[in-house]
Amino acid sequence: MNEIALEGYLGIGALLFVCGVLCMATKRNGIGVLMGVELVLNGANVNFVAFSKFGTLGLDGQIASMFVIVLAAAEAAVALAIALNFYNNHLTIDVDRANELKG
Amino acid sequence: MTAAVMATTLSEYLQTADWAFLPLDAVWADAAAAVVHITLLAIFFGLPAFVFIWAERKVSGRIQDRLGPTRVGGKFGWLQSLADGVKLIQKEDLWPKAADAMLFRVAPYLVVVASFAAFLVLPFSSDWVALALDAGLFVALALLSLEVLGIILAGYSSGSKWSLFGGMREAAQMVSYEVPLGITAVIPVAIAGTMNLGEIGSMQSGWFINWFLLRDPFTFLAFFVFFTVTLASNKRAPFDLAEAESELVGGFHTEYSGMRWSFFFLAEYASMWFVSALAAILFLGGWWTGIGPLDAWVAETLGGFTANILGFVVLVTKASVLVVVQIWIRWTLPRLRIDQVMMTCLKYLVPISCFLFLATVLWSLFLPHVACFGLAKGMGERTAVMAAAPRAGDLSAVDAPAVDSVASFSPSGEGRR
Amino acid sequence: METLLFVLFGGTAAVGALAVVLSQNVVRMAFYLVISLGSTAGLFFMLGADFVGATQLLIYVGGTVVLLIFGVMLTASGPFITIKTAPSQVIIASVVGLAFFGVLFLTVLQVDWNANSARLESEYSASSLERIGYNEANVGNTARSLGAAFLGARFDEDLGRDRKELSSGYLLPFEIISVHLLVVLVGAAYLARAKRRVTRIEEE
Amino acid sequence: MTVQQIIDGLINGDLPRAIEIFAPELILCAAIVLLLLVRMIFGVQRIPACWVALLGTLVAFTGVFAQFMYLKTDLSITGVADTPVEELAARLASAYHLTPEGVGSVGGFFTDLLMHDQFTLFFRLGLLLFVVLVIALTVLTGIPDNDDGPDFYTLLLGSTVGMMLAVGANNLLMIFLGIEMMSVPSYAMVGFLKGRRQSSEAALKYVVYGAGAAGVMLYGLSLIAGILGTLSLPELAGHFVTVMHGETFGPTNAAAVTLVLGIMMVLVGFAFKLSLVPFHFWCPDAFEGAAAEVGGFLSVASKAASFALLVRFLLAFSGPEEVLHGLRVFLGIGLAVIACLSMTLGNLAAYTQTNVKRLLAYSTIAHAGYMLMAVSALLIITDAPATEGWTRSQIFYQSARAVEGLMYYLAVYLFMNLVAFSVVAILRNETYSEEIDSYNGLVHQNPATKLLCLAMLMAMFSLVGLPPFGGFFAKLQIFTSVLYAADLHWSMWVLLAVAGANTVFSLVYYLRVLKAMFINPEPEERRAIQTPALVGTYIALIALPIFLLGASPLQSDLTDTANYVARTLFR
Repeated sequence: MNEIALEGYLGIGALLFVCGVLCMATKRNGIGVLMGVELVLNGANVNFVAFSKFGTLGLDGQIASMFVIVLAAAEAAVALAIALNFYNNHLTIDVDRANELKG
Repeated sequence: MTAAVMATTLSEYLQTADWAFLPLDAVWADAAAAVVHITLLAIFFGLPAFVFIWAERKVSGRIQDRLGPTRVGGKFGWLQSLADGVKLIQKEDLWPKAADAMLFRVAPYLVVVASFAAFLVLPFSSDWVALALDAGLFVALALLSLEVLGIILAGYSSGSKWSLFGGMREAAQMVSYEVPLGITAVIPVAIAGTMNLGEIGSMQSGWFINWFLLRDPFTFLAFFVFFTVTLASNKRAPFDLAEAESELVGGFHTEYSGMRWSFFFLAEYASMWFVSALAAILFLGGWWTGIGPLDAWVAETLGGFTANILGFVVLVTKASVLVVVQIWIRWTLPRLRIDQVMMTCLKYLVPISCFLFLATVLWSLFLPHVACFGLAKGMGERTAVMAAAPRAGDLSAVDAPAVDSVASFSPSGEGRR
Repeated sequence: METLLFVLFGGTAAVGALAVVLSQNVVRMAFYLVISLGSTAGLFFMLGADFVGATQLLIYVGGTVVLLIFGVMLTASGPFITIKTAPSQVIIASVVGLAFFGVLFLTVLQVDWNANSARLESEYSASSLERIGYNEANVGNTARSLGAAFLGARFDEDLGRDRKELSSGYLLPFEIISVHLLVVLVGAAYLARAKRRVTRIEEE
Repeated sequence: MTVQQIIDGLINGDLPRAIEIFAPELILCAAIVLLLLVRMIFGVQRIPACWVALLGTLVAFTGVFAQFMYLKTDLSITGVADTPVEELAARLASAYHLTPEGVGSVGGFFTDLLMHDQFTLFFRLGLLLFVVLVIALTVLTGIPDNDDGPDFYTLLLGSTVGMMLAVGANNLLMIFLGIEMMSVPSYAMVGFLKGRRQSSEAALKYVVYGAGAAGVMLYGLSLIAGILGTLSLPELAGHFVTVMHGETFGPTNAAAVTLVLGIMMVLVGFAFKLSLVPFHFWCPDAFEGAAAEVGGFLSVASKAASFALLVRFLLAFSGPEEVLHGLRVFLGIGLAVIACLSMTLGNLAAYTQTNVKRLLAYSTIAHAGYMLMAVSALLIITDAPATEGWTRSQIFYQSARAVEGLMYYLAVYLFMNLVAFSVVAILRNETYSEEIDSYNGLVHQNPATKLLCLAMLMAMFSLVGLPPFGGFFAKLQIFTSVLYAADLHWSMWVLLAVAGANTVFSLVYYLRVLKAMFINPEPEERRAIQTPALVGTYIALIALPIFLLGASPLQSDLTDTANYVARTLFR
């Protein structure tokens, strides 16, 4: 039954994480960056659930991933509201055009 | 979980039975069982659409005092859907220049897959279910909620403002109506103490007074709220703002034609039937006839298999009646305005369903034995079942008084018996 | 069969994630994200976490991503906004990303996870596989255990064990997150709602 | 255990105690709900939101104060109150029904998700005091107007609840939850002036980077949780020793490397919250775009909470084993490098700023660097092996001193940064500008404005670290700790040298602001500035502690309290 060991899932998790980080780094659209964040959180979730099955983490891992999903939804809501507000003021959500503040 | 996907029983049978090619290897048996189940489900997914599209035309004809389809397939025109299907398959599959071709083509499949996948967890009779999950109801709602993505993408990728408006309206509507849908669906769950649809259905066996519909006044109301909400979440009239012809041409499917267009309808009718079946299981006694002795007699004299077939027929009948009611409502009530649709949900249905949920929970907490008719079955019994037959490896280490204490902790205390 | 399903779900998740990075169109990115997150839900089902998988579908795919697509639609200036990335940036990003992934992947692979959990188990607890669910082991029905854990009672950890202290139940986060959601809702509603007429006149 | 025992333990044992300890947070939650409901209840609609928020925080503050004094004065044991303060505390304790089994007993609550001890209480107390002061400031400056008030205070209190959870976190999940609960409302607060382009830009940058950092942190947490097989902080060290199985800590051991990778990812999240280099770039933008009140809140409260959380997280890896020592030294040196970078970059970048809020933002970065020194020294000192020639009691004493230094610094920092940001907020209302040039010659204006200038002088001198202000003693204490740590590891000498040089550098740019206020001539066309007397009084009140904490008996009081709290951490 357990032909696929923990490593496989961790690999997927790592790939999702790296894709998310790359997405955050390369996308200039604010919402594109947020999608990268979702990927990163998802990578972490895969890890948590995989550890909960194969490791000693037990149900804690699943619970952690549930909370992460809910927190990510909350974060996305605020981020989206901020992005909309930014769009209303600037008529773009290109992060690079956010250059009035010097950074 | 994966074991359940592969329909354990059939696969086991194929591995042990002894005729023709049998017994099969485990892998092949699993695969064969999966194929059989998928085929069955696919048939059952297509059939409602086939029947109800015809039924819709006939019913609407009757309501509007005309005949409806009569030509194809004898007096009643019952082959009309088939003729439609053939016509649609023959049509050219085209998409507008302005469309995002890839998304445009994928979107209908997304909708169909979402509503098809939901059938995985729907029990058609006791134990006749592809996937007997503890979180069955939750999974069903989750899968149904995916439909909205297909619709939103369809609306967006068409490159037409009618489609875009239709898609956005639809998305806003479906996402908002998910809230009261979830809350009213939780009401039977709170009574039954499980989200397993099979177990919820089994608890309503016996006479029809055991149905959750008749359990207490609040569940009675909850059924109607649930039914209303399912109308809206399936974008049925009077909530069909997403495809309001007078304003939006065809809404999100304005630009679709041929088979892709028909996929949306396939999915719509299938999920209409699905939510009706869900309503039947949650509130209307599922696959039980409502006449306790009859069910028992069938099971005893004719065997479990016949009983299951009877259950299947009963469930299909109940769900189909509900679908006909949906059609009836569509041709009776005028369409709402979009702001009225949203207001109905957020200002009325959400508070009402919250109130009903609270009231039901309080009722089963303080009046566990009282129902409208006779004794209520409910959480107490559920807890007792759980305590009496716990998983072997899990509670085996527990001494008997502990198991008893689960029951005594339940509000009704019924489990002590 | 399990391997097949893993390749199917895992592969789709990975390809979806890659497509999110490579895609230039925001709505397509959202679509690939849906594919990736949905397949991850499939992985969760495979891992026996059916409730988490369903939550992922309902909240993440059906809620959060819909929200994101809404955001794209509301902020799109043209019909299909595409983002152009300079080729040099792509090359740099892919090299850095590959290196990063390599390091992460190799480190994670180098760990002898079996020995690791064997040590922990011998020291601290029994296998976690046995603990999940009231029903048959392979069905992965976690809803009840999760529900009990959210109410603070860890039947899966404590039942039949010889312990004095309760294992950590998650009543507090379960309840306090509702306050968080309320606060966030208020904040998001404040930011997203149209400016009141009074302030607009003041500004102009 | 049987089912009955579990349920009994929960309902009769854990929950009542947890609710007793958690009451202040619950009061804040109730205040949040009340804020939203007040608008709907007939008859009280006219009550401004700020009073509801102020009342809620004050009640919560007295609650935590009672809890703190209850533990500190051993009221649970002796029941005797000597001084008036203790008398008050005893009254409050009985009003809040504090019991020896509840607040009186130190330890985890909510089934060990949160930790109840003097350290948590100290930070909860400081946070609530600060929030009370911030709300008072917003009442005076009127930044959320009457219509937006409920929204603003909801976000403020929501963020505060998150911080109070974070300082008590005893579980990896609670760390993430706390960080998220304190950050997400603060993203919205930064963008609160939603009509202003700068504000929305600041919020977008803050949320994008913040969400990214939180994601990376979560991935790190998942690695830690996976390799150690637990989420509970107190178990981490023991599990790590088990996992290492007698092997040495080093780059060849895969488990150790994975753990370090995880910890480093978590530290990325912390570095973001603490605006440490190289994760500082959001800080000047966010502070410049946000209202000064929000900037003040973020610069103090979220930093204090993050530092408390950081200390708790890193102390989870303390223990006498060689493996843990190796890990701690590695992390200590890493943090020292980050501290050096933060101080230097913060101070250098502050030179060229013309906007006061940006200047203060860079000063915040530099100060985070100073405070990180204490954490770095703490890691080097804690549980150092006996071979280094220190006795156990010496190590214990010096570890406590390092934490004490951090706490003292944060307490002083609370006042000096609040004063600086308040002055900026008030002058913005008067001059409509936040540029340094607009402060020219302010000292010649009306008495209240003179008071503002004086308060700014105290705050700035204290930020530099000049005697006799509180900032001097705070810095002194941290430098002393690093000096002791240098005994154990040579890298601390470098840290000390960099920090010393930075202190001298920083004098210049703080003086630029003061020079504008006191020495530069007043521009001729400026209209007279009429700072209200009430505002002047408020500023004087919050500026006073900067002086008192430096040159009065209060200084030793605070030191003693901080020392007492720090010692309880190392029992």
